[in-house]
Formats: sequence, structure tokens, C-alpha cells
Amino acid sequence: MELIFEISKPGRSATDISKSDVPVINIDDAIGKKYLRNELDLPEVAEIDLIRHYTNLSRRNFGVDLGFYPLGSCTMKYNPKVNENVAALPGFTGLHPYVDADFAQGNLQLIYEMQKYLCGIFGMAEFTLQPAAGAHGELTGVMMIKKYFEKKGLKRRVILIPDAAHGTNPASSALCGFEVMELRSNSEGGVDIEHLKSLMTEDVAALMLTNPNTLGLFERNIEQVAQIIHDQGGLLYGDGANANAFMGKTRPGDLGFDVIQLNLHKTFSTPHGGGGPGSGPVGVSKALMDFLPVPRIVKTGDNYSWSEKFPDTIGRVRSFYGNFNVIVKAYTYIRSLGAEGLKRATEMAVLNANYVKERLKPYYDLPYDRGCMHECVFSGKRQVAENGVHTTDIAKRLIDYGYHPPTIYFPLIVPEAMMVEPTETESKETLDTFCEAMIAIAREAKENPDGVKNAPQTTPVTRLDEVLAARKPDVCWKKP
Amino acid sequence: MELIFEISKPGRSATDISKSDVPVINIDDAIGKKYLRNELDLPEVAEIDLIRHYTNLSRRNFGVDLGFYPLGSCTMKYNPKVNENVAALPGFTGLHPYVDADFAQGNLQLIYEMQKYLCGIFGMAEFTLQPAAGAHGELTGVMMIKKYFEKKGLKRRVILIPDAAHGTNPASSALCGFEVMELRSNSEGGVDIEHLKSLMTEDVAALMLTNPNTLGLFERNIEQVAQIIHDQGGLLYGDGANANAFMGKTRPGDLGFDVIQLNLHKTFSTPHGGGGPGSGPVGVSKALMDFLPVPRIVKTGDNYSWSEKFPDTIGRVRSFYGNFNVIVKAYTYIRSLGAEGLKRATEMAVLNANYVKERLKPYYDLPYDRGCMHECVFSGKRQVAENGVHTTDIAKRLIDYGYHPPTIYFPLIVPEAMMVEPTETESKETLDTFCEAMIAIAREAKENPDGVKNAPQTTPVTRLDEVLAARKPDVCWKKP
Amino acid sequence: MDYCPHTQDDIKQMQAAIGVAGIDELFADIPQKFRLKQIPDIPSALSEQETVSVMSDLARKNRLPRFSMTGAGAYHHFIPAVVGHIVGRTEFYSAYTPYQAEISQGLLQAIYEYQTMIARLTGTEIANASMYDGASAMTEAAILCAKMSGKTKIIAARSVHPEYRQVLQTYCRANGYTVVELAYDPSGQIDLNALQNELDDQVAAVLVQSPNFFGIIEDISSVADAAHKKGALLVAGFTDSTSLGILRPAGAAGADFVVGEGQSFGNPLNYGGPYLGIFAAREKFMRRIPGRLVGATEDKLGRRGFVLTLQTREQHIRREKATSNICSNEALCALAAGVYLAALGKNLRKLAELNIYKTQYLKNKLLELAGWREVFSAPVYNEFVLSCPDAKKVNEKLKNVGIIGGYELQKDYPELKNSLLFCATEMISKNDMDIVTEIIK
Amino acid sequence: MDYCPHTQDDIKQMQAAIGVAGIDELFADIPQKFRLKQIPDIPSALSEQETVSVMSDLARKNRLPRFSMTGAGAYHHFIPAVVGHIVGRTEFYSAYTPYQAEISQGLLQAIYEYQTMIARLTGTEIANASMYDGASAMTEAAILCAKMSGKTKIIAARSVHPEYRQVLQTYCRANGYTVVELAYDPSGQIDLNALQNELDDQVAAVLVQSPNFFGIIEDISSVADAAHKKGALLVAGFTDSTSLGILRPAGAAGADFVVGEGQSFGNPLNYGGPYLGIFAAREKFMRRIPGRLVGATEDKLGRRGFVLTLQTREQHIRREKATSNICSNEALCALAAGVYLAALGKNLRKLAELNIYKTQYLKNKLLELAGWREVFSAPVYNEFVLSCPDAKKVNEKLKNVGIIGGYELQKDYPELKNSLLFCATEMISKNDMDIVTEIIK
Ligand SMILES: Cc1ncc(COP(=O)(O)O)c(C=O)c1O
Ligand SMILES: Cc1ncc(COP(=O)(O)O)c(C=O)c1O
Repeated sequence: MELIFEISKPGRSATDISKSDVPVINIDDAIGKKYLRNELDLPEVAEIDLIRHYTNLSRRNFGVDLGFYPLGSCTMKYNPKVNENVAALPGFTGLHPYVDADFAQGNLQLIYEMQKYLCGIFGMAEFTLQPAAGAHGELTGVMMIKKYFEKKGLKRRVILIPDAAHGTNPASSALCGFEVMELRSNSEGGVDIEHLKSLMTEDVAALMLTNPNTLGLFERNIEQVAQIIHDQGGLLYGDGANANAFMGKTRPGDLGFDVIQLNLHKTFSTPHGGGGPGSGPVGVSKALMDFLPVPRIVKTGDNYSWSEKFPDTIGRVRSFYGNFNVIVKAYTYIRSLGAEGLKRATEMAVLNANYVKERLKPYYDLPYDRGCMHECVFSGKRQVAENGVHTTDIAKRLIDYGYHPPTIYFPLIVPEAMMVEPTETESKETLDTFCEAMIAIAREAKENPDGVKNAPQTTPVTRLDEVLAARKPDVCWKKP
Repeated sequence: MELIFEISKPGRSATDISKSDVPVINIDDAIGKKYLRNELDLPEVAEIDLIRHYTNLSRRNFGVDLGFYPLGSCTMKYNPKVNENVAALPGFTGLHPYVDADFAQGNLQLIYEMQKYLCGIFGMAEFTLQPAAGAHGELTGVMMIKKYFEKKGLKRRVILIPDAAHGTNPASSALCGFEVMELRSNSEGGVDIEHLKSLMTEDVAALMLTNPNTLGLFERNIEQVAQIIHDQGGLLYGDGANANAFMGKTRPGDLGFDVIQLNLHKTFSTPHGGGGPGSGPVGVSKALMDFLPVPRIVKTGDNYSWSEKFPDTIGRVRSFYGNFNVIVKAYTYIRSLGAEGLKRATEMAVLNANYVKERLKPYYDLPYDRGCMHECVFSGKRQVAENGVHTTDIAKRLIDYGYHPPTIYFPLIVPEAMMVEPTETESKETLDTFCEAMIAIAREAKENPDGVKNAPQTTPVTRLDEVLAARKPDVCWKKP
Repeated sequence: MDYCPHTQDDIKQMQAAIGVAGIDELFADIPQKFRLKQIPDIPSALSEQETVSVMSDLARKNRLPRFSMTGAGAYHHFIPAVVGHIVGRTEFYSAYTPYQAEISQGLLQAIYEYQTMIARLTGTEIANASMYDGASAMTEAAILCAKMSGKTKIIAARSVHPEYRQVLQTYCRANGYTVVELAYDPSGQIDLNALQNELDDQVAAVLVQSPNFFGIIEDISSVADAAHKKGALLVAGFTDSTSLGILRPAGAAGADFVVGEGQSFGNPLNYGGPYLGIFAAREKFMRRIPGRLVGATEDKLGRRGFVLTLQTREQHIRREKATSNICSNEALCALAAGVYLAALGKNLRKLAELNIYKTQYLKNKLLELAGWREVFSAPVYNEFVLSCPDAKKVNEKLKNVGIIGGYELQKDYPELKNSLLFCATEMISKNDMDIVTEIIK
Repeated sequence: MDYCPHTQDDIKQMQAAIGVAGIDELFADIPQKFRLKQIPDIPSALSEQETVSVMSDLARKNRLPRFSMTGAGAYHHFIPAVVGHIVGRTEFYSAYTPYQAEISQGLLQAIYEYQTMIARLTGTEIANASMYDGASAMTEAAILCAKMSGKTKIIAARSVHPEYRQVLQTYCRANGYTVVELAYDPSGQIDLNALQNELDDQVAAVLVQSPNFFGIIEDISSVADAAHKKGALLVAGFTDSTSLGILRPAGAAGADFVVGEGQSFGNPLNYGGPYLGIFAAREKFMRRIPGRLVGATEDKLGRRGFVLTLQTREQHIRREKATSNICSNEALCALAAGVYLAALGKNLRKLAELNIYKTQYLKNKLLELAGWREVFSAPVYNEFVLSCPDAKKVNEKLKNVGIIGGYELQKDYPELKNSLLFCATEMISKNDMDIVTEIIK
């Protein structure tokens, strides 16, 4: 398709500017020529051009509303439409963040109650909704951990992170000045307790644990793990991106986690928007409450307001109050499902993942053959060894079958990984047809490997040259 | 794609019903078993199934927002998005038609002003906005004509209709008990004056004229035509479906029309909704005002209200007040364009049509080679004669080029007709690429006629068997 | 704002290609004396931002009621979010009639599904893809009966929506058909004896509604038997289409045509429109019914596909011999109805039950008021008629606090003085209803 | 409401296939003692209709102002209708990061176009596909400068948005970087002499905003020269991104990074979020910048296509060595911004001019009031600072009639007592502004 710049034509515009109802002044004089720009090289298109351009672009994009999207670790559940509608109410979209609290009591109540709900669901003492995404939440959590030790006059330099962890975990730790030490997984895909003991010293601030981990496996020894960390005065950080695996069934707070971040856009069903916006609330135990970022919401009587009067806070991590409108959708989700509904969501998510695991086990290697939680991870090793067909090829071939591929090549500890997270909103019929496609592809890999390697064929473009893209980066269009 | 019934599964539902906040009673007793149904055979699908089903269906449908849609006589112009937004304001969508006028002053003012605007644009004395579509407007107009003569104690049985007229014209006349006589077109595609004179008697109630007619040609002798009709005490009815050809340039009222109906969804840019809703206001001259349908809106001071006190009215033609929300969009369109904008729309519509006519003339027969108004009509005669390629084939082939075909086989007086109405919202670039496609198809018809006859090939289904559909009608799905 | 993409350059080039020196030459066929200089009486153009504020001000001139107890042919029901998201798909709403089937499969299939749902709901075999509204659906059914039978007399129950009967009158007058109105009995149902007396061999059709305008459920099968005995056809309507979720469908009770207003299925009140006319019939009338029909067929490879079918019924083929003049219809409203029905599924019955519960509660509440009495005795769905000391005053009181009261029947039924037609749907809460009696007393 | 499609049957069959007798077996790995019986403190489930009414009530608890004169980092601009219609396309909003390019060409191309528009607007060569907000964009730019240079000192103008500086402090504290704040001079621009004095070879970056928090336009090129002379990099921000439509872009004036809040481009106020961080830079930093980058490439047939590129910068490849930890970003807000910019095109300049006219008018109006004075002298875009006898009282008066007054600077700038930061965009009318002075006086 042509670029918006390529269909641009001087003199066109898709919207217009009102005539001024106040005196027009000479801008050159008022502001000074040297401060003004002389060109403005933006596309010029009529409204019809704009609508056709972007509408046709949208038709070249796959979303969960079109079909199954088992992108592991991303919880691509179906997002209810009613949430979109209520979040679009002018009362929620129309307020400036600096309006006096009197104007925003509805918003403030929503934020306050959302924090309360999350505390109840996850067993934490307090939550902040400020972080804009999961990784932002991780950073916020790690900063609080740092502050916690500073307050104690201690300087701990290290954070332990399992080899299976998501890339944001080490990245967030590093961005906070910590040194990252990698913790091995054991043969069961869990924490290698002995290795943990050997690494856990007075210099370790925290273990950043994802439970269930990115293999979709629940840490059976969680109690012991927490013990080991806490015995050395360390803190246990929980990456809650996988909360869809346990919400309503167990609580990180009860498991011994001191800090967790959530990904509202995953567990609490807000549309992923093609990469965002998300929201990454952070929950903490009593011991860390004082370090929460400001502003925090306070309720006095029936009145809600913001306060910055928390001397030990790590400070501010984002302008204003976070991705409020995303939080509205997550709040709506919690209200409509209620306690029972949230629990059922988890149960069906885990049921779906185990069903897919069992159905595909005969056809693809399953590195850790045990009950999984909300997702399961296969390896394409066999297909590579026997047919030279790689996980990428399998993923691309799935596209021709009408599915979005799973997450691939993650977690890193599984060679040729395929990480399948069906989520609870998918029906048995959908899982069955997906599994049949995966099985058919396993057969194709044997019988017609080239066919698989040349996939996809049903898309507007075939496989794209990523090497070229990185070698000769073209990230900004230039008029030929 | 599967039918919604085929993906249905007992126990699923895409929405739920609130628990009752009032006492639950026994329905069998309250209403009586014999009045109750025992089965309810509707699809049962989850919200995710529903959204995917209909969203994927939508992706198998072509709308003007996706591309060029030159469906002659239907004025498929681009409909501004802002009109959709304002028409969706709760103030416009939320009122019950029977609320006291005090609640609806905004709606009433809008209707009142809309009538005023239409009177100004078309030079009529008064308008009714009640008819739900153009054909409904025709019927309403013809009913008024009937009443007009009854009032005079005359019983005129005949309505004259040109052979080029749209099918709704004779159908509406017949539905009103009139006898239809067909008026020949002359060699210029206009009214055959001699034939008109010979038909015009004391028994003729009216001539139903479309001007410009369905050939896109303006009736040069309009003054004389009106004269002939009026001299015999007849009335001149104008089918205003083609108002996009003259709005702002001339007015039916000035041309001698006594009654006209409009198609707001065409000229005044409301989305066609896949076949409706539309809106077919009817404008009349002073002489016919008393016969307008009720209720009519009356303004007293700054207050608006409905009145039925019009003794000579033909009565009511629709429940409530017509397709109000469609009228909101049309009103918005008029307000944003203003007098100048409406005129420019007409000018660009006519410019576009003449441009297409000139570019395609060498490749397709043009039965009436003169300046056209908002649309032009070609004939596929040559392609049939030389290559056995029919207009249907050309139309289907256009689909492969990414265009919606023109209106075909209408008007009936043009063999193998192709009726192209570009509308003013299309750019020169779009017309050029369309014309190049038409030219390419003319070449294909010569060089590879079978390729054209086998079109379309880019669609989810190839050409469908319409004969089978009519011979063994299956208009309601039955479980196999 | 102006939606023409033409630049000055474009215009010049196009004029050159056409061979004209200026735009006005294109309008040469318009006699000089009739050329318009400037459209009168239209405010000047607005920017998009100005358009929004002008229209918002106008919308704000309306007052949205706190809640309403008026139905009377248009009903306030909850619309699931999915409906708006689907009818908001531009591929649907920016398309026109699916004449070109291959690029219109989405709409064609959706309408085929709608036709099937409606046929099932109404207990008939076929349904078209919408008439203008309930009134025109019923009227065209009546006209069709007359055309098919050659008879000129139509019997319409007085308990049929007054506006529907007015529209019927308008059409019949123009066609020289006579409409005889049929009384209701003290129960609120139609007077079967009166019907017997009116029925003669000139009667083309009998028109009833169930629930009727008073909310009363009619005994359709008895009416059907009576009509059929005399060779008349039965056109059975309904008021609130959600009643189809729980009431025995007229089709199953012997009606030849089942027609009515479909607004309740996912379409907002919109101050009266656009709505959609539901038109369902027995299979034998398939080639005579008005309106669009979508049929299933096959493509060259034997794949299922959908097309507009039996078009020889229609005006663009048959012209004055067509069974109707309808062309544009209410397709998008029908799509909304289809999505609504697919969303509720069997829950449509639950919804109907909830409406009945609320209705009972409101009725009992109001009957606690001094001087309020039930006017009819037969069972109702979600509307009912009560008489009270001063109907006008009641509505006035409610209006002053932003509540829409009952529909005042006196204007259409002089004999029903101080009688109000109330409606209770799922949109009215117990709390609302409790307030009402407080305000009235 | 519950969004799981599972029927009892489905569940039975799936359990059988898995080989478990009940759901709880699936959670066997959770130690018994940690199993939760029931989530506390959550209200019971709601039907869809109840959900809508509960949420509508909550929304109504907010009070929408008649109009507002506060900007201070979030701006009320008109959003053309097309923006909502495009970001409302479910293919866009129900997708995630376009890891699989072949089925994500729509979003990838739209973002490539966005990157290009932003680079052109900011006068740089490259831009990423969004940071969380203006504050994190500026902060990550500063951190990056420190990382690249190995230097630990960052100079931030006090005229940079207070909250941006607070976020910067939070990040720097955690990394052991020191932030030095730079005074503004009487004109409202940064004090160039103070800058010279602060600049030493330990300075990684100088952070300024233009327009700055006071609405003042800074002399970027002088700042750039000063910074570069001392080997420091210049991170230039802005407040209202619509200013980019008329002001000389910082990129053209020598800035190394141009960062800021993009909310003004088609995103609603939303009580502070979601917004989007604009992050643009010189080409030489391409392989170091944080966030997603879309690049053009070719498919096997040589057709143009788009992919996420240079991912070796990112956390999922580089882990602790990544240039940032960002993963999910504000893609949909960036899409909105792209559509907004495509819709306005060159009209963005007209819009900026209109903002300047309104601002001038409001300023003059307010200066007519007794005791009101201009605090700064340098030119402004659509915000300005005035001092008045009693700032609190002024805002109180306005609040009482539903108007949002100016931003009270004292809380962030103790020296600016009774000083208010006002903003005037195209959303405020002459009439509104005339009312204001009436109310205040
Ligand atoms: C396990 C895990 N942790 C953290 C993240 C980061 O969350 P976000 O993308 O919202 O920053 C993700 C999501 O990609 C994840 O899957
Ligand atoms: C010339 C002409 N007249 C009348 C009509 C009927 O209008 P509608 O479809 O709105 O009933 C049409 C539209 O199809 C038309 O093209």
C-alpha cells in the first residue's frame, strides 16, 4: 500500500481550523522570526483519503477480535466491548489531570477502589496505579526495594533473576543500578534451590520471581524459596504478568512476595492497542508502603484527594496519575466479573492451557512434562532436527491457517520455544481447530518442509527481510 | 464462512440479563400457558464468537470507506465522520417519540430548520420529512397529487412516466391506484415533446420527471414541458434522487415542479447502511401545502410543537416523525457546508462525471454524447457484439481491480447500460485509476474475453448462481 | 468544511480534458433564467469544531428524562455494547444494497441470518430484510392481501396501534380499499362476535396486534380460525418485539403474515426513527411479498454464497407491476436487530420475563393509589391500562420532575377518559417505580 | 457477566482429555495452605446493564468544567472525528506489538508513517514509536546521555515541567546521577550565564523545554552551542506539541534529542493518561535509543513491507544490557497522533496561530484587571504567567461557576507567589474569555 505521504497533494486537508473570533496579530512580530519554522512537511490528504488509507491499513492487521491469538505471556484474552463504551464516557475522558479534586471525585473513587480491589485479589497491603506498563511497574518496584535498604543503611548491589525470566526483569534491575545475577532453573523447570542458596548472600537485595514462571509452571517450592530470601533479609519480588494463572486461586501476598507488579492490560482485559497503552500497578507489603511513589490517594470521610506528603517516597515515576483510562476498563472488568468470575477466568485459562498441552504433546517436544498453569511451552527441536523446519517457519505457517502465532524463542532456556497461552475466553472448538492446524503443520514439516519454510502465502506480503531492515535501517521515509 | 447458527452451542450467550429487583411471579399463571411459546430457537454464542463472526463478515463487505463506489443513481459520496459523531449524541438518540414537546425542543428546532433549509435549496413552499426513503416520498407525493384533484372534484387516472425513469416511479404510482403511461425519450435522451403533447390530456394527473434524468442529462426543454403539463391542469412531479446534480445551481420550484421528493441519504450524505435507512422528504408548492401528511411541526414564538390539525391532509404515512436520526446527519451536512459548500459539491460532482465520460468515451459506447450532469451512462453493446463480453462481466471484472461496479442494466432504454456516478468526493487520482481499469478491461475484453467472463477471482466466492437461488429459494436456514 | 478533494490544479486539468473553459459551461443545459445565484436562508459554513459545538448545543436543548413509563410503539431497552460495535463497522454502514453479491457477502449473510431468526421468532417460514417501520409493514401486508384476493375490505382491530391504523387508512384511501374497525371487548381483546359479524366474502384481511396497543395478549388462534373460515387472511402484528421471546408466535397460531416494529431489537429510541418493519409470512407468499430477500446459493466451485433473490417481485424489474415500491429499506437497523438477537439468544426469554415482573410490580404499585383502577382484564406483556382521577395532572406532576408518565389514551380512544397506558421494561428500577407513587399521591 | 464460552459439557470433555477429575487438580502445584477460598472485598458480579449504570453513575460523579484555562502539560484541543473512527478499528486496538510482521502490516506502516511525521516535526532524523509520556521520554533521554558518555551530571532547567524533573530525579537517584537545576532569567528563558557556569566536563546532558513550563519560547540554538562546546548533549523538550506546528523545531536548532508529551495530537485529556512520549533523535543515536522502531524492508518478491527493527537494543534480546526496559508502550496513542497529524496536515500551523491569537487576547483581557502583571517578558506560545493580588481567590471564584482557572505556580516555584500559568487553546471562545474577567473582578 502507498504511504500517506505518497497520496498527499498540496492544498488538501482532512479537517479545517475555525476562523479566529479574536483579533488576528502578526505572528512574526509577536514571536520573532528566528523562533518560527518556515516549512511544515506533513501529509495533505482529504478526509476520504485519510479514512480509506487507515481503514485499509487496519484490514492488513490481525487482532484478537478476528481470531485466536495465543501469544504466550501476553494474555491476549478477548476484551469486553462494554468496557470500551463506559471508558469512553465524557465524564472519564474529559477531565484535565490538574482539576481541583471537587471536579474529579468519580475518578478518585474509582482509583481508590481499584487499589482496594487489587489488594484483596493479591493479598498486598497497598497498591500504586501510576506505572504505565509492566516494565514500568518493575522499575518502580525495584526502586522501592533499593530505597528499603537505603533506609536501613544497607547497600545491597545484587538482584537475582531466573534464567527463564522475561527480559524486562533484568533490564529494569539494571536501569535501577543493580547488578543482575542469573539463577538456574532445575530439571522440573522450577528454581534450582541449591543454586539459589549458593547465590543468596547479604549482598542480594531481592529475587525477582515470576510465578508461575515463563514456562507456565508454578513454583512448588515457593515457600522454601521465600524462606531462603527472607532469612538473608532479602525481598521477594513478583512479576505479576502471569496473574491470569492464579487470580482467585492464591495470593502472592500469602505466598511471601513483598512486591509485585501487575499488567492490567493482560490479566484485567484491556485492549493491547497494538503495543500499548498498558498499565502496571505495583503492590507492596506493609514493610514497603512508605516508599510508594507519589502522589497517593487519600480518603477523608467520603472525600478523595491526592497527597504528596510521604517523606520516604521514591518520588514520582510518571507525570500525573498513570494510564487512567486503561484503569477504568480494568475496574469495569473487575466489577462485572466479581470474585467468582475472576476465579472462573483463571480456572478456564488453566484448563485451556492444559488441554492444548495434552493435545499437542505427541507432535511437539514438551521440555517440561507436568501440569502447566495458564500457558504451555513447546520446543520445535524435533522439527529442526528431523526436517530442518524451525519454529519461525511453524509460526509463519500458522498464519496461513488463520491464527496469530504463539510467542516464539522465549523463554530463552527452551530451544526453538513455542509459548502458547490460549486464555480463558477461547472455546474448546477454537482450541481444537488450532490444535488440528498445529498437528497438520507437524505433518507438513515432514512431508513438505519447503512449503512450511515458504509460509506465509496468504498475507499481503510474504516473509520480510529483517536482516536487510537492520543492516540498512530505513525508519523515516524520504522523498525519492 | 459458517453461519451464526452453525457456531451456536447450548448454554452460551453474549450478554446476560439482570436479576430481578422486583418479586418474581409465575408466568404460566400470570399469562396462561396457551399464550406462551415453548421453544426459542435462537443462536447461542459467547461475546467473543459474536464479535469475531460479525467482524469477519464485515471484512467480506465493500463500502465507500474502502474504495471507489460509482454506483449510478445512488450517489455514494463519502459521508463525513463528524456527522456520525454528532448524530450519536445521547440528546439525539435518547428521546422517545411521545415525550412532551418540552423535552424535545432541540429535535423540533432541528426538524423545523431542516424543512426551512430544504425549501431554500429547492425553491419549494413547504417540506415534510416523514417519508422513510425516496420511494416512500414518491408515494407520499403522488398521494398528495391524488388528493389535490379529489379536492377539485376531479378524478384523473393517469400518471405519465418517461421510459428512462427509475422503477420506483411507476411502482409508487401504481401503489396509489394510478394508471401509468410511458413517455418516450427523444434522440437526445430528453422528453419527446410531441409524444408528451399527444399523451397529455385532462385525464393525466401528473408527469413524474427525473431531472436530470437517469441518463444524467438535464431536460433542456423543461420550461416547455412544465408548460404543457400545467396548461392541461396537470402537475409536475420531480424525482429529486438526482439533486446532487443541481443543488445550488437551480431550483425545481423555479423550474415549475409542483412536488419533489429528495433522497437525503444520497444528496445530503448520510451513510447508506447497506440498503438503508434513508430519508425521503417531500417538498410542495403552495397549491399542495394543505395536503401534506401529519403531524406537521408548528413554531409559536420560540416554541416548537407537533400539530395534526390540518383537515385536508392525506393523513399519516409513517409512525412517528420519519427517520429522525438520519435527518440529524443531513442537517449537520448542510450546516457544515453552507450555501457555498453545497454548490461546490454539485459543481465537483458534475465535473467528475464529465471527466469520466470524456476519458472513457473512446472505449465504450456513449449512447447520448452530450454534456452530462452528475453521472454518465455507457453501453456495453460494442463489447457484446465484438467479444461476447457483457456488462455483467465488465462489472465483475472491475471488482478484481478493487472497485465497486457502476449501476448496470439501468436505465432500461440503454442496452447493456453502465451508469457511472463518481460523486464530488472523489479525487482526480481516483477517477484516473478507475478509468485506466475500465480501459484495461476494454482491452481484456478483446484479448482475453474468458478472463473477463470468469471474474471476479479476488473475492471470497466467485460468481454466484442467481438462477439456482431463484429456482430453489433458500431464504431461511434449516438445520440439516 | 468541504469534502471535495479537488485542488485548483485538478480542476484546471479536468476542465481541459473535458474541453470547457469553466465550471459554468458544464451547466449550460440549465436555461439562463433558471440559474441560481445563491441558496437563500442557509447559515454560513462551519468548521468541524464549530459543527460539533453547534450540534452539541442543539442536542442539549433536548431534556433527557430520568426515566420513562411510555412505550406505545417505541420501547426503551438495554442495548448490548456489541451491537454498536458491529453496526459501527464501516464496511457495513458505508455500503449500499448488496447488488454485487461477490463483494457483499458479509451483509448478505448477516441478513440471511436475520431472516432466519425472524422467521423462527414469528413462527413463520420466511421474512424479508425489513420494511420502513411497523406501520408500513402492517399496511403493506394488508394491501398485499387485497391485491392477491381482489377483495377490497380490510378489518382492523381498534386495539391496533392508532398510528398504524392511520397509515393503513392513508394507503387504503389512495387505493379505494375500505377499512372497517373492530371493537375490543371488556377484557381488552378483540370482540370475536363483532368479528364474526364483520366477516364477509369481501374481506381480504383481518389485522390484529398481540400484544395489542393496550398491552393485551390476543387469542390469535381463534381470530385466525374465524378469518380463515371466511376466506380472509390474518395479518398479526405485535407492539414490543421482545414479547416474541416468550409469547406463542402468531405464525404458530395460524397467522398468514406476522408484522411489526423491530426497534426493540437493538435500535435506540432516536425520537421515532430509523426503526425497522419486521415482515414475516407463510412460505406460499414468498413470490409476492414486498422488500429484499436474501437467498443462499453456490458459486462456480460449489461454495455457499448469498445473493438478493426473487427480484422479479421488485420495482426495478417489475416497475408498476411490482408487489411494492420499496427500494431503500432499513438494512442497518435489521443488522442491529440480528446482532441483538444473536447476542441475547435464549436470554431473550429471560428478558421478556423480567419485563413481565417489572410490569406487574408497577401495576400493583399504581393500583395502591386512590381512585386508580384496571381498565381491562386479559393478560398483558409489558404494558397495561389504568384509569385514574386525572390523567393529565398525573403526567404533569411526573413531567415536572423529569419523568415520562403514561400514554394518554383519550386522544385516540375518546371512550377511555383519564386512562393511561403504562410500560415497564428492564430499564426501570424498583426504586424508580417506588418514587413514582410518591410523586403522584 | 462472564466471558468464558465453556459449557459444562466442554469442561467435562476437556478434563477427560487432560486426565483430571476436577478443576482443582489443575492447581495441585499450589501448596494447600496457600489456596484461596474466596477473594475478599470485591462487590458481586454485575450484568452488562448493571455495569453500564454503575459506571455511568461513577462518571457522573465527576464534574465537567464549562471550560478550562489550565494547560501545564496536558492540553484541551479539538480532536477531529476521524481519529476516533480509526483508533476504534478493532484490528488495531485488539492487536498487540507487531512481532509477526506479515499479519501486522497495517500497524507497522501506520507507525512508520508516525515516525516520519515526528522526525519532520521535530527537525530530527529518527523517532521511536512512543515512550510512556513526556516525563519518561525526557528522563530516558537524559539517562541515555549519561550511559553513552559515562558522565554522571545532568543539568535541568527549572523551567522544565516540575513533574518531569521529579521523574528525572527519581530515575537519577536510583542510578546515582546528580541533577543540577538551572535558573531562569527575568525574561523567563533559562539563564545562559548560569548555564555556562554549571557546564563542566562531567555534564552528560542539558535539559530544556521550549515552550517551557511558563509558556516561554527558549533560544535553543544558544543553549545547544553552549552545551556542545562543553561536550554535553542537548535534550530539548516542549510542552504543548501543537507548538511544533509553528515554532522552529529544536532539532533544527541543534538539539541532540527532542522529547515531549504527544497528548495534544488527538488524545483526550483522560485525567492524565494514557498519553504518549514523543522521542526523536539524531540519526547517529539510532542504535542506542529506547523503544520500538519500525523499519521498511522487502519481502521475497521485492515488495515493500515493514518490520520491528534494531531489536538488539531491546530488553527481550539484550536483557540487562538493553538501552531501556520499555516493552509495552503507547502504540495506540501514537496511532491517534499519526492520524491527527495526517488529518491536519499543514493546518497544524493554522491551529498554532489560532492558539497564539487566543492566548494574546486572554492575556490582554486579564491584564486589564487591577493589580495583574506580566511576570516574564520573552515571547510565548499558548501559555503565559501573570501575577495577581490573590491567585487562590481567583481560582476559587472561577471554580464556583465551573471554570478551571490558571495553574498556581507557587507550589513548585515558591518565589512566584500569586502567579498563575494560563493556557488558551482553540477550545476557548472570545465569549468565554470575556466572561472570565467579569467573574474575577
Ligand atoms: C512475564 C512478563 N513480565 C513483564 C512484562 C512487561 O510488561 P509490559 O510489556 O507491560 O511492560 C511482560 C510483557 O511483555 C511479560 O510477559
Ligand atoms: C432515480 C431514483 N429515484 C428513486 C429512488 C428510490 O429511492 P429510495 O431507494 O430511497 O427509496 C432511487 C434510488 O434507488 C433512484 O435512483
